[in-house]
Amino acid sequence: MRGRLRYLVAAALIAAFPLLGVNVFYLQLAQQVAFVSIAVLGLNLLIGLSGQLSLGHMGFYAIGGYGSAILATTYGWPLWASTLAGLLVAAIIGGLVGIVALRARSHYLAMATLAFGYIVEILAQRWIDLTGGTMGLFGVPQLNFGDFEHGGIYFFWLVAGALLLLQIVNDYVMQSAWGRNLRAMKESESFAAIVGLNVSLWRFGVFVASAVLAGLAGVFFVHQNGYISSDAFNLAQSLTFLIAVVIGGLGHPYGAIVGALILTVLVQFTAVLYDYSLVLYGGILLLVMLVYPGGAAGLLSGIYSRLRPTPKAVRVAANERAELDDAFRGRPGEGGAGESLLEIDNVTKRYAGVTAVNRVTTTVRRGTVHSLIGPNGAGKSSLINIISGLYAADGGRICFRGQDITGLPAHARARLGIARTFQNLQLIYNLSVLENVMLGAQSERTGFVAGLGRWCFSSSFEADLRRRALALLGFFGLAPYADMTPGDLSYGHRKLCELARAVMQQPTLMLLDEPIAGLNNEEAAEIADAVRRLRAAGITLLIVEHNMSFVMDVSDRITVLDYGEKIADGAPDEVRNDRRVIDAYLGVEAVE
Amino acid sequence: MIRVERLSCAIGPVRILHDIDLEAAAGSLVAVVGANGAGKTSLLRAISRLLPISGGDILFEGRSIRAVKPYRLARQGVVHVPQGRQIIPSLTVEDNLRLGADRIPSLNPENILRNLEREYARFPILRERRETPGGSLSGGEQQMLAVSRALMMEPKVLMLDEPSLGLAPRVVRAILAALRRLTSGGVSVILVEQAAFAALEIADRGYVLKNGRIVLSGPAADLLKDQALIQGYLG
Amino acid sequence: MSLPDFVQILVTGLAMGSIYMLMANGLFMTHLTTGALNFGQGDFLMIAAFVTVSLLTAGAPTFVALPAALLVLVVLGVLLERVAIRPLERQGARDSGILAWILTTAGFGLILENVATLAWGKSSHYAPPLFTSRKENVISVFGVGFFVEELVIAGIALAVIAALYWFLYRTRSGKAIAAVAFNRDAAALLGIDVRGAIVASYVIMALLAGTAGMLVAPITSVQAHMGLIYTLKGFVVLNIGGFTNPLGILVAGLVFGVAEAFCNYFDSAFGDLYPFIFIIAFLAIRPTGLFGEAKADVR
Amino acid sequence: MLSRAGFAAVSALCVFAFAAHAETVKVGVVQGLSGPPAIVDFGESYLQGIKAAVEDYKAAGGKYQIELIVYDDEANPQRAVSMVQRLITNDKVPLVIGTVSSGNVLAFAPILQRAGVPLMAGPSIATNIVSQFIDENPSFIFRCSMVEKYQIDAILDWGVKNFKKIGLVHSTTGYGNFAAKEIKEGLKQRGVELVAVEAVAPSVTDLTPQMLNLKNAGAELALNFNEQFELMFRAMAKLSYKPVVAGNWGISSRKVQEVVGNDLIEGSVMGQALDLAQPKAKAFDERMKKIYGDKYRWPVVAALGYDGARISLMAIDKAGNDPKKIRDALEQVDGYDAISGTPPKPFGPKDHECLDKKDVFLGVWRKGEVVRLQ
Repeated sequence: MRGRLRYLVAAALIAAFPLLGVNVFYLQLAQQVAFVSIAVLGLNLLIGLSGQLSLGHMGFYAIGGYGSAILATTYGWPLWASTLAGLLVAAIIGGLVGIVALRARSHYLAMATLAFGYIVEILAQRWIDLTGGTMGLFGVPQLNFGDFEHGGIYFFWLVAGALLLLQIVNDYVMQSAWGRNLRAMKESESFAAIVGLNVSLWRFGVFVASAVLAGLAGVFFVHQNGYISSDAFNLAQSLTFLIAVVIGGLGHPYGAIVGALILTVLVQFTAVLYDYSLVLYGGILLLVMLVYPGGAAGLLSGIYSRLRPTPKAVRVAANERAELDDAFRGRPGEGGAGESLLEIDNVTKRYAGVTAVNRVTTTVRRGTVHSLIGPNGAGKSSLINIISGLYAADGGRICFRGQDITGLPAHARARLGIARTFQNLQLIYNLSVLENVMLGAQSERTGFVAGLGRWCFSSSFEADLRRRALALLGFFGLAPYADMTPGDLSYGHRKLCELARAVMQQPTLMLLDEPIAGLNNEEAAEIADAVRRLRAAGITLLIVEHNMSFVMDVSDRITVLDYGEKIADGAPDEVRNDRRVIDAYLGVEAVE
Repeated sequence: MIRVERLSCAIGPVRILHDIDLEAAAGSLVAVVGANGAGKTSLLRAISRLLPISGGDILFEGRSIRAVKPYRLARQGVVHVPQGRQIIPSLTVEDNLRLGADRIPSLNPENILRNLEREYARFPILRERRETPGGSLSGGEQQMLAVSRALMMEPKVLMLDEPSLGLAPRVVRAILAALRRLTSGGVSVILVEQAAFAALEIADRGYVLKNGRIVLSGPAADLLKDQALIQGYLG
Repeated sequence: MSLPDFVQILVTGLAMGSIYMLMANGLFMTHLTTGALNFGQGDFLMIAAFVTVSLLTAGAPTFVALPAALLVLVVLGVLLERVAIRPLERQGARDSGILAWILTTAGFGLILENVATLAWGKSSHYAPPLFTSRKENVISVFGVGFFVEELVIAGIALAVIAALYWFLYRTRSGKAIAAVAFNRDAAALLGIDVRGAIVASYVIMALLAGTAGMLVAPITSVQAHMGLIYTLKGFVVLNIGGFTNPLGILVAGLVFGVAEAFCNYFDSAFGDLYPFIFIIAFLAIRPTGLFGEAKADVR
Repeated sequence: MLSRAGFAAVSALCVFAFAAHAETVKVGVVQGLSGPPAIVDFGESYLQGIKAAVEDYKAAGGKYQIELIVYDDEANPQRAVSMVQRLITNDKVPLVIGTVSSGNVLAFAPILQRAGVPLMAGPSIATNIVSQFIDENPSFIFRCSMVEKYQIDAILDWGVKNFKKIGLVHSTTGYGNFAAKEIKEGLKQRGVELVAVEAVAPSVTDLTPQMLNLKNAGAELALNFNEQFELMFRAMAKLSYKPVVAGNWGISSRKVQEVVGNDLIEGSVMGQALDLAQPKAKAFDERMKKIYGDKYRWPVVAALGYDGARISLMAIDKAGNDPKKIRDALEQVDGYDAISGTPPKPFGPKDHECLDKKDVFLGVWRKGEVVRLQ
């Protein structure tokens, strides 16, 4: 049950509300709440999920609105056409600003969007021939379906209906892979890249989407009263949206509506207290940010869940060890075991003067467990980062499955079948353990509409994905913690969780960066066991690790680095007895 | 000089230190060794009060320092050289050196100047680089700078976190030797090291840490007798 | 355009530019230690302007009015850090993280605006000339007229900035702030009172905004909502100059002010439009400012 | 005898009963009361006039209890519209007064017209506010304020006669652009070209560049249609450029005078509708000064606010709580002795403007007072 009932009730309320004999004033307020919510919904996705801050969304609101109003009024287009055109313009401009958003981050992005907002405000006010400026644009056709008497009611149904649909889409996004990916991206772009997400594309997409939603709100606004004036589009409007998002609850599915509602009421309230309105707004901002960062919606749902805790989802294979294979379907190996899979050729990496990796060459063979050892600062992690594509090598080349991937971005390499774990865990703390694992499954992504359909109408939405993720958790003995967040797990369990996520990616090659650092013997043993079974399942592993006994235990081949140089490369026994290795690794020469 | 009694720490729900007992007498050098994530760094952060204590206590010169703020503790003479050196890149070598000493009320300009000369004598390379920004030093030079910067503060307790990290053996040897010499001046040193044996070689006492517990401790010499055992714990 | 006109506009621009430069440096200071920008900083400017004006019109001598105004600003700076910044840090990085400080500082500013309207009314006020007794105090050089204030503004602003840089790079406290900016824990381990340094940076921000307010008061109309535009232009300057480099801010500020004045001379109808178009194009090409360098996103 | 006494008692009772049941009439006011001073100065002054009028109505023993319901529209049309909606549907006021921004008035006027609730527009001055409804029968839109076209015509007639080179400085706000348009058209009809046209964005506080252009163009008359009227004078002083300044009635504001100083503002001309030379105007001026002190800035706006409200109350006194009746009564109001230039019979079936062309004259600053320009 994903609250389909909820939506039916909402639809019923929407249908009934205007018929309860509410007067024009309240009806108009309701319309306003509805279309403001639409704009805020978009902003909530943008800031709350993808972590991009826009201070100029009023711009898109205005562009959508003016686009439709001008075409319908000055050029007499039919409303459906002008509306669509308005949205299109908003989308195009959104795309242009979105390009800046791709390059600029945090406060630079805030600046760019702010400037954009100002530009629109100035043009709306002074390009009088087009917009009519402050004196306004008259006779903008209203969306009343030719019935002036009950036009307001139809208009409300239209706007509220649109809001309901968008809310459903919004809920889908927030509860599906789309939302998970966005949250992941917000917390760590490098993480998103290594599970195979094209971060730039996603950021761009969300930006445009939110621009279009703001545009839609603008379209509804201009066709509400049949009159618009540029005074309605100013910086304050952008801030209003922003405040609505925060008051409502940033990232909360119902934050938008709650925020818009509260704000509209607030505005009516302050109409009489005009001498103190700013203290009121300012005070509320401080109060919300400092005391209820979750916003009103967060507060309410908190109370709600305390009143009646939601039952835990029933899970397959809750506790007993699931078999790996039923969760993991190894990719059809293009080549037989033993042949070269990854070739590292003369790779070099320097940071400010220091050479971390110096002309290292080695080959990882298919179906083997290959270990990379050496004291801290020997350049092991740097090498892993270079292979996974997070760092660019300063020299040399890397070939994977016979293909030169030196120039490929991290997400592309992930899609080719390279998965990795991090020395300092990369987990998404806003998501549950289960969802963290599910993040790994980027390879099979369903189309948006198809997914939406399944989410709405089939009870088995993402069931298969869930089952496999749970099975994997079972395999690593984490099934009982599926619904917790990584923050609640012990260090060892977090490591296992990350390992599970990597396996979920169905990789050909797994890079493990210090998989057992900081684990106790039992946990270490589990990992060793897991490594063997992964190898058995046909995965090739490249492991960076300090722990000699572990490495000797699991490895088929070992490469030893010291001060960025390769000092040994061979089977465990050869390496174990290599004098240089002992010196370097146990730092004995410092003793003599 | 400094004594840690049944110390426990937790970050959120995760307990990272369990009932640690450790003592560093005046003029002694104590080595803390252990695998990655065993809790060595956390231990030092707890002693220098960057980490909240959930149980136990820490005594400096007999007084509890549970409630002391990190910067005040540093001014009182418990100086911690953190991992990664933390040289301020925008400041020159000399500015970096003075940074800590400038904060200590008991040090007047003459003392500071004297200490400066002393440190330049200890690591001549720093004198050559005195006007260059700390950011452009090599790893080894940065480590020397970090140690000198701490010594400028005339510490009673000096704690170092992995000074050998990513350094050439020669440099490591030089630094460890310098530390050893310090103790003769009455300073007590707590040394956290990856290169376990190198550290134990110069230490008076050794503690082996694992999963936030002290699993082995005693005179460094005794510990060194059973390398295999330590190997086991390190792995 | 004739040479005298050119000089005329140039001086006008330099005067406003110095104001923007002061604002940008204020934003820079708080960003240095806490990564936060005071979106209510323009309201700090406004309060300083109001206090100065009302003291001067009440007949207080300049050497009393200015320090008094600065004192008020210091209090505000400390208060802001205490009320709108420190609690957020205790809260830790929440979902609202990227927004939090924008909204708390803006909220603080809104309250200041309201206080101002209650204390001084909603209409605009004007300062009697700060530095001379005559009502209109114009000095004419080769047929080019200036307000004494304009010259004084540029002068004082540059002096203040010079002092700021001397403080940051030559004094112990300045170096302490640099250390805190680099890494708080490391700073604490060197015996540096981190919280103190942060508060100091907020006080400096307040002082810079206050100076800007006192300087701008004589050449403009003072009213409760005058602040926002100064915050924004300071923000623009900071973005052009880059968040890393004080010199960049200095240059960017003066250039921006002069450019704006010439925009108004050549096309007064859209004079205020060009700066914003410029900043967008600029950020598209140099997403981290003129002198700022991009940071690697990994870990 | 007894019966007489009884009658007296009864009538006394009636009177008492009547007094007790004195019906309340709510009057809705929408004004720009927060935001940029350029707006608030107008809004507050007009409201001051309205309040004074209500007092006088009480004092004169008006038939009804008058309750003012004042909302702030923040100069935002969206907000203004919803406030007017609220006044009509929730507060059920039979008459609305407001607001500063002509744009806002144009936004909600149609709503009032449709709802059949009379609007007393003011201090908005856009020409077309009243004219575009006057042909509706009946029109519910009245105005008691300056009319832009009238004051501009007055200024241009005078300006063209006395000056060869005329320059214009206008704000980029709706008002400024609107005024600029009317001025250009007006001059075209009179066959004159502006030598320089400069705009001022709301955020601009230093008019040096603009005035420099006017100076170089050699403008002898500088038309000032930027709501921050005082700014122009500061730049003039700096550029040692002394054209005659003429413009919007705002130049008569006491604030502008205080800021600019009598020496600089001397001789500046503006559209006017209040002649302080007349005793009752003088009295009103004194009285408002006494009540509001330095918060009283704008005699002519306050005066029009007073007259607008007074006239509305006269109509209400006749018609009570019924909007339609009030509307009709407004057209009949006669014999009103106005503070401003408003004639005794302000309105008629086809005249919904308090001030007609003939009532608008030119004022000029002379020794710290605004007097009729001879």
